[in-house]
Amino acid sequence: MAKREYSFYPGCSSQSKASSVNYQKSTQTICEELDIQLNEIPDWNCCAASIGYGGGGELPRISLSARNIALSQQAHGQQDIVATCAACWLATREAKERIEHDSKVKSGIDAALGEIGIKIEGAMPKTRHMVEVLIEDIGYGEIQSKVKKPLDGLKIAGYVGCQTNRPFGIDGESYENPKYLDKMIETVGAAPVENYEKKASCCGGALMFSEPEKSQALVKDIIEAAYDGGADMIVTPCPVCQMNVEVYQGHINKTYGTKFNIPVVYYSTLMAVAFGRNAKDAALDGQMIRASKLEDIANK
Amino acid sequence: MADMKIGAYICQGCGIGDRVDTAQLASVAKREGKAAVAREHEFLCNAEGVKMIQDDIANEGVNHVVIAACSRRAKTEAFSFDGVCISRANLREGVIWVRPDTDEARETTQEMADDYVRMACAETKYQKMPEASGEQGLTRHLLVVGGGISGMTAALEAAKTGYKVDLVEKTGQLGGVAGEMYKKYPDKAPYNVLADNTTGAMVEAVNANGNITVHLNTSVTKTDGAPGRFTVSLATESGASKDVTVGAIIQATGFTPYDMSKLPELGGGKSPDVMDQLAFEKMVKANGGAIKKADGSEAKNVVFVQCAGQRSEQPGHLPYCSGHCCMTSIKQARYVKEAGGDATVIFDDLRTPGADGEDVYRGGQEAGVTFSKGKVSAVEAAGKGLKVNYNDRILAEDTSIDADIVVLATGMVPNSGPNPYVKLDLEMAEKDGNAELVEKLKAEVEKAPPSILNLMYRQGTDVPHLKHGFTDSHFICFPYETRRTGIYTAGPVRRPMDAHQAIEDATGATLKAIQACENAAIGRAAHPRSGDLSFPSFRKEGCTQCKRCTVECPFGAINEDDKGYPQYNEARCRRCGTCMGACPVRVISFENYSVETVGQQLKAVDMPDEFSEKPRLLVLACENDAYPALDMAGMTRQEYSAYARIIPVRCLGSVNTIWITDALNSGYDGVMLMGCQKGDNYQCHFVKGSEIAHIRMSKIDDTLTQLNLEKERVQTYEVSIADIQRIPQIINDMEKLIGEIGMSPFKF
Amino acid sequence: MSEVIATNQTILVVGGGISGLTAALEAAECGKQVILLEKSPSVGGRVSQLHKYFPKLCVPSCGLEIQYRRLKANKNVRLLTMAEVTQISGEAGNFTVSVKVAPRYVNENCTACGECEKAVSAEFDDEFNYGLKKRKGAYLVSNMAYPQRFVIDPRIAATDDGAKAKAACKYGAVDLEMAEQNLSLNVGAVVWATGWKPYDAARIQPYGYDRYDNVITNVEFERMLDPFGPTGGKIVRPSDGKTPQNIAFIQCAGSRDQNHLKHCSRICCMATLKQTTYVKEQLGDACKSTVYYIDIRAIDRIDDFHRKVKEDTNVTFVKSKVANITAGSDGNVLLNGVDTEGYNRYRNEHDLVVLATGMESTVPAGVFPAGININEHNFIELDGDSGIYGAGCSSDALDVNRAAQNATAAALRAIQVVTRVAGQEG
Amino acid sequence: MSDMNQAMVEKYRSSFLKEVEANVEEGHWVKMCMQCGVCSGSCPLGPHWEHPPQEIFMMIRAGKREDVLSSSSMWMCTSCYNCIARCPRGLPITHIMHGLATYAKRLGLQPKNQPTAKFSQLFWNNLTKTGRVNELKLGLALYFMNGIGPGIKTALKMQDVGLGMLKTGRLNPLEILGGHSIKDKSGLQKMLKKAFEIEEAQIKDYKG
Repeated sequence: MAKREYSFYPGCSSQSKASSVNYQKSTQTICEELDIQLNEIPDWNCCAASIGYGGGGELPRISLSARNIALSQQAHGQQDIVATCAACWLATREAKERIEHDSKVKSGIDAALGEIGIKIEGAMPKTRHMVEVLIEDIGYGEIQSKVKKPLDGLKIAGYVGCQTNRPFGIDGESYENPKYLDKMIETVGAAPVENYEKKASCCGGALMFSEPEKSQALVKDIIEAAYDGGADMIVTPCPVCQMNVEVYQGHINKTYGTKFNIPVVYYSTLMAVAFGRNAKDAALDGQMIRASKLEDIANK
Repeated sequence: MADMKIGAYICQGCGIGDRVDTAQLASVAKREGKAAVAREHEFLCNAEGVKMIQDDIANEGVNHVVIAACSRRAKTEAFSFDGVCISRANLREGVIWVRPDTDEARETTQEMADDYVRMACAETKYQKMPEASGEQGLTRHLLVVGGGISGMTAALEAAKTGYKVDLVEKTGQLGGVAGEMYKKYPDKAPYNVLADNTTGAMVEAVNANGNITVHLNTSVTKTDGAPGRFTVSLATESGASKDVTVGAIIQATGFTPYDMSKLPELGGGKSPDVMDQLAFEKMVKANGGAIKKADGSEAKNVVFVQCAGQRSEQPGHLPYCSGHCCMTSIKQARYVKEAGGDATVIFDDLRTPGADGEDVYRGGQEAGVTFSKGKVSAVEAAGKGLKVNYNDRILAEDTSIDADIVVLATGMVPNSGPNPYVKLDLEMAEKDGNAELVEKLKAEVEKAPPSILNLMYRQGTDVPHLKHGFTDSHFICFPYETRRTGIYTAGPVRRPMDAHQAIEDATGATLKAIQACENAAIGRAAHPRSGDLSFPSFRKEGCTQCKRCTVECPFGAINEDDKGYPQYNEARCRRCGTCMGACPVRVISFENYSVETVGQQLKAVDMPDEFSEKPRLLVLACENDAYPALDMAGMTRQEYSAYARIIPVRCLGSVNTIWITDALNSGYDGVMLMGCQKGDNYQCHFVKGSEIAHIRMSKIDDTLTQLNLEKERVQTYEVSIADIQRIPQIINDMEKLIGEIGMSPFKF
Repeated sequence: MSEVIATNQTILVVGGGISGLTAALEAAECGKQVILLEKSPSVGGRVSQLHKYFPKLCVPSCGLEIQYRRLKANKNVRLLTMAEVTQISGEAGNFTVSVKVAPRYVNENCTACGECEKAVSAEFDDEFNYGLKKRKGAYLVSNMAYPQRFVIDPRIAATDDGAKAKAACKYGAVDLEMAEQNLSLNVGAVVWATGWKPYDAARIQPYGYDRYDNVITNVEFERMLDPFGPTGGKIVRPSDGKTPQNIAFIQCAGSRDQNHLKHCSRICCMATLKQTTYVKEQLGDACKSTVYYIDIRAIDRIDDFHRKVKEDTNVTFVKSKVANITAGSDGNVLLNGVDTEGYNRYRNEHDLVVLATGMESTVPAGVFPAGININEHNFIELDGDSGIYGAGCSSDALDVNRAAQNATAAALRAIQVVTRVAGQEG
Repeated sequence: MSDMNQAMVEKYRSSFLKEVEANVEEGHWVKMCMQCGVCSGSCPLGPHWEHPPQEIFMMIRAGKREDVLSSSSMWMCTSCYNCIARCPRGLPITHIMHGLATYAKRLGLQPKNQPTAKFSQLFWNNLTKTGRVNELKLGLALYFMNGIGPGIKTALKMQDVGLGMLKTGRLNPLEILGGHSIKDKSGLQKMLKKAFEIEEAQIKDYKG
């Protein structure tokens, strides 16, 4: 079947040697398998995420995303804009809606973009998260058909987090108990943790930097609940979640006397392994806490 | 009417045939019940069984039919025969379903069945077909008292249904409070906008309607008669008077705003810029939308104080919620916003219920009205303006807000007439010489408002009150049921309500009024005995003019002539039989329900002797609740004593103490009266029946002591239709009790 | 049944709940011809599933008994059960109504003796008890069912059970050959009174109705109080049958919420106040009730009832919309939120949670002719002489008292239409 | 007191609510709150809020300008969107909180040394410099945002994380020398400058 093409917005953290480069790598891998072509938006800029507001305010913040949208239109016409990072997706989609529904914002944005001689042409393209592409365009069925090495015997906690889930979320999913990660886990042959109470609760987001103690308290609960559910690892669709939940386990152990050491991987990593790709393609080398059980399967 | 010919029809279906000897029942009907015809049938309610009965009616001249089968509540379509008296022996729900299917039980079960056949025969023997009283007449004409939105609605709706209307308004103009409004809420969604006041158009419609005669500056000086034939005297301020004849009456006399001078702490009466909602409405209307202080200057800040003197136990305050005030304040706050000012509503609970309510609340917020949950402690003068001190419930602090105008959302005080029962109670108290009570009631009578309807009723001049001065209403299932048949109240006089609800209420009341006329035309009772054509009559020669019937009738249906004899008014009567129960000389009866129809039933029961160890328990069960509960006890196979003999009565109020005496004299060991809940939350469908019965029975003790029988042998119970398990228990307890205190010696 | 006589002087009342019954009876007792349609096998509707009414705490079957007796006594009303309206066309004074009548598989010979029920074995969720209980495939809806006639569940009609039921009936009342019927009625006016349904609690995700056994709805709680209901009249926790000691009532569960029902359902506050009296009556001081509310909307005279409940020291009121419910220990749940009166955070453990679920209109789409105005809350607007009038909870979120009042008004509006027709036809 | 703050106090003496509606992102929603408190109960950092959102809305209506704008509460928002998802009145609470925070900062009223206030500024500066976030510089800037001393302490504390990231190829020491950037930096900055000007102008010229 024909290649599926999307206008791709990688976001800062997916760049080479950036914090979620492994997400980027494993995503590329599964796109090869699923016949998806991602066309990077030329000269895209940061979306200011959800923390930029303090410095940026409203209009400047929105203008950042507006620029990306305009550039995407220039280069790839009305191709859907796809982001792997929750914050990138959310910021871009929010910007789109604000520009569409708030004439004051719209005129401000037009003026700002005017400064650099670009503009938004007509209707803005849809802005989607990679997960939406996988679920809605590819479908669980086709994903399953690509599975060569089912992840038998693995119990995985599907940690959806906030921004891929609220306020937009994935179509047909509930804010409180989204099931798509669980379905993906099943699709690749592993077992999801049932009723994972913390699946949609917050990891602290950017406040992990400014309010580390408060945020780590949140992460502690998220990890604890995963352990309670008997999870071998946690899977997430969001770079911030991945980073916050994985890399501070040492600190949390110090603070709370816990012995956490649970891998936190991306859905793309899971799929890459299940699709039979090697550890490198699955970017398992990007795990600070090694996902040895996945490595074993990958190296089989 | 031809000679009585009783046909008894015994069903063998539903296991009756297997459980009891129906041939014996047939012979009991013949020998003891004096039935001319007695037939058994294996399936009486099917087409063939019914045809058998119809043939006997047609060919054999059977005119009194005894159906010995299932409960009178079952198979009513099958067992309905025109032009004959019908009585039913409940062999299924009342016998085989409440008794175990065992050999030991067989004998007593048969005895039960035998007795019920005897009883049914005895009952029908004393029944007559109700005949028209000759009182009826069709009057398609209503009187509406009150020319506000409720009254005008009633008039227009009645006219639209082809009725003529006399509309009486005591002031010089129609429109009432609704007419004073600057704007109103729309009748249709979306409700978050304001609409123009359309009362004016309504007034025009009323004036233009050929079926409606408007009487301004007029009051009702006299109302006599009954549904279908009320004669009403109208008098204008100028003294001119006029009589009209109407079939039914709607009282829509509305409300008066609570007197805010009783709220000095909230500035009531202290500053001209503290006003109630109606005054604010008038001010805005007068200024064409501008919000002005008393001194004519523009008001920039208006504060609305909700629940002012309402929802409060404080003496002099209104204990209830007037329901409309939150909506009204939001509307008025929007006037302020539209005029460019600021408005704050300080509330306890914001009560904007229903589909329109929440839209209204949102609409107020969208318009920029500020809402603050708080409790206002004082409104005081501050400089040129006012200061409202309150406790902010959300921020949990005492604070204050400046205002140019403060609007107090005071409640609705119903414009109902005096409550007739205060006077009647006073009568009683004087009779009993209860000085203290007399004083109390006297005071109440004095401060009572002037009469509105001036009813020439033995039981007073106006519609009774239910609570807080609001007029009578059953309140839940039958909101329009008052204790004055053919007189319906509508609008805020019946329950606090806004204009929108008042229109609904008045429309419904209009139907009831029309229905009352149609019923009166054919002598048919209003619910709960709707369709009943029987009505009470009395033997004058026997009457001692004791007035019990005229006083106890829950519906004020009976007047007294100058000699103190009762005067019945069929169309006011609800056929409960309370008068029959009240009569010490037993001269009051219905054709199909009388001292005899019940008395003979209980006497017809075969009374085993004292040593048989087979007591007899008489159960007089209210047909509305206790009896259905007993049926359902059968359906759910709850067992109860084989010694119980159950007779349904129209209402416990219809129970004449003679039945108790007769029962005791003829050897019953226990007598049980089962009626509905009485008191404030009464569930008696005839309002007072159950209560009156309890009072009467409290006096039965003397009779018992005379017969030197134990008091416990006669008991009165409040039961509900849901007491499906409790009632059998009560009966069994009575059997147990008799076992303890022993059999009655009065068995001959 | 196909010989239902109707003319354009007939009033059609759709829905046999308290509103439909009231409208039908009031019209009939004014001498009008009425056809009353009910979708289920018995009339009585939502109120027949209630334990008690507020504020009098009397039992609904008491009023229903009277209504049923009026129905039995009045030959002007023709009752069709298991009948649904599929289409209405025409105009005021002359409507054509298509009606689908589902087979009951039991004819008028039925004596309600119950032999068929004894004979069959298959069981199904009991709709009358919101599926909290099973019933046989041959059944009587309830003790108060009217018509007092059994029903054969279509799912057994073609099975051995069906045959067993037929064999068990001595009176030839079981007729498995019955088929769906389609009627076309010509009527002058329509009163639409199909009432309400409880808002689907599972959609209120933060409260986990679909995840926690001990989170139930207020209508389910009502069924618990019925001695013949799922728990034999006992207030218990679904998870383990234990008696609760600390019940939470959550108001506006699905109402006043743009994510669910935008409107206020009016009755839920009173229903909850009423239900706290059940708790008091059955469990006394052994069980506490906590009411989480935004505004207590006990308007007019029923505010007396509100104040009476407030005096009960076992009942606590918290002004707060509960944020979410999470799992606690041994079947208990944790309610998380903020008491907004002075900002107090809570994380309260309760052993049973009753959601005061909202009132959702059941007015259908695509049935009415043009010109019938259904508002955004899915209630039928009163529209002058449209000839089709919403009654009770088809017109607004109403309590029983207001529903009866409104239905009586709707009956008059219908009467006016057929009276006009009669006038024209002479 | 900043000039702009002074100006705003003058202009909206009568109503803080009006000021918020005029100058705060999505501020016109504030009046729609019905005080149910679901937002306050849904916030992951709720316990750390001096005034939760629903209370802030009430304070705004009550005119408690200083208390609101100088509160650290809004800065506790993690942008989890729970409040937005659950609000029965559909208030965009997250954005209002961001808006209030930004506005407070713009007026110079935000609490001194509010870490999130500082960090979000660092983040902004970082990203607008090159158009893309330089994670290394951002991290270091963060550690040293309270001065050298505490900075070194934090840096040491964060060492393990840094090394971990380094080992797994998720941190690039060379970023210190510049790192990722977009081509049209100057354009980006021009655009942002314009956007700022428009926004400031809107605040100044707003006729309440």
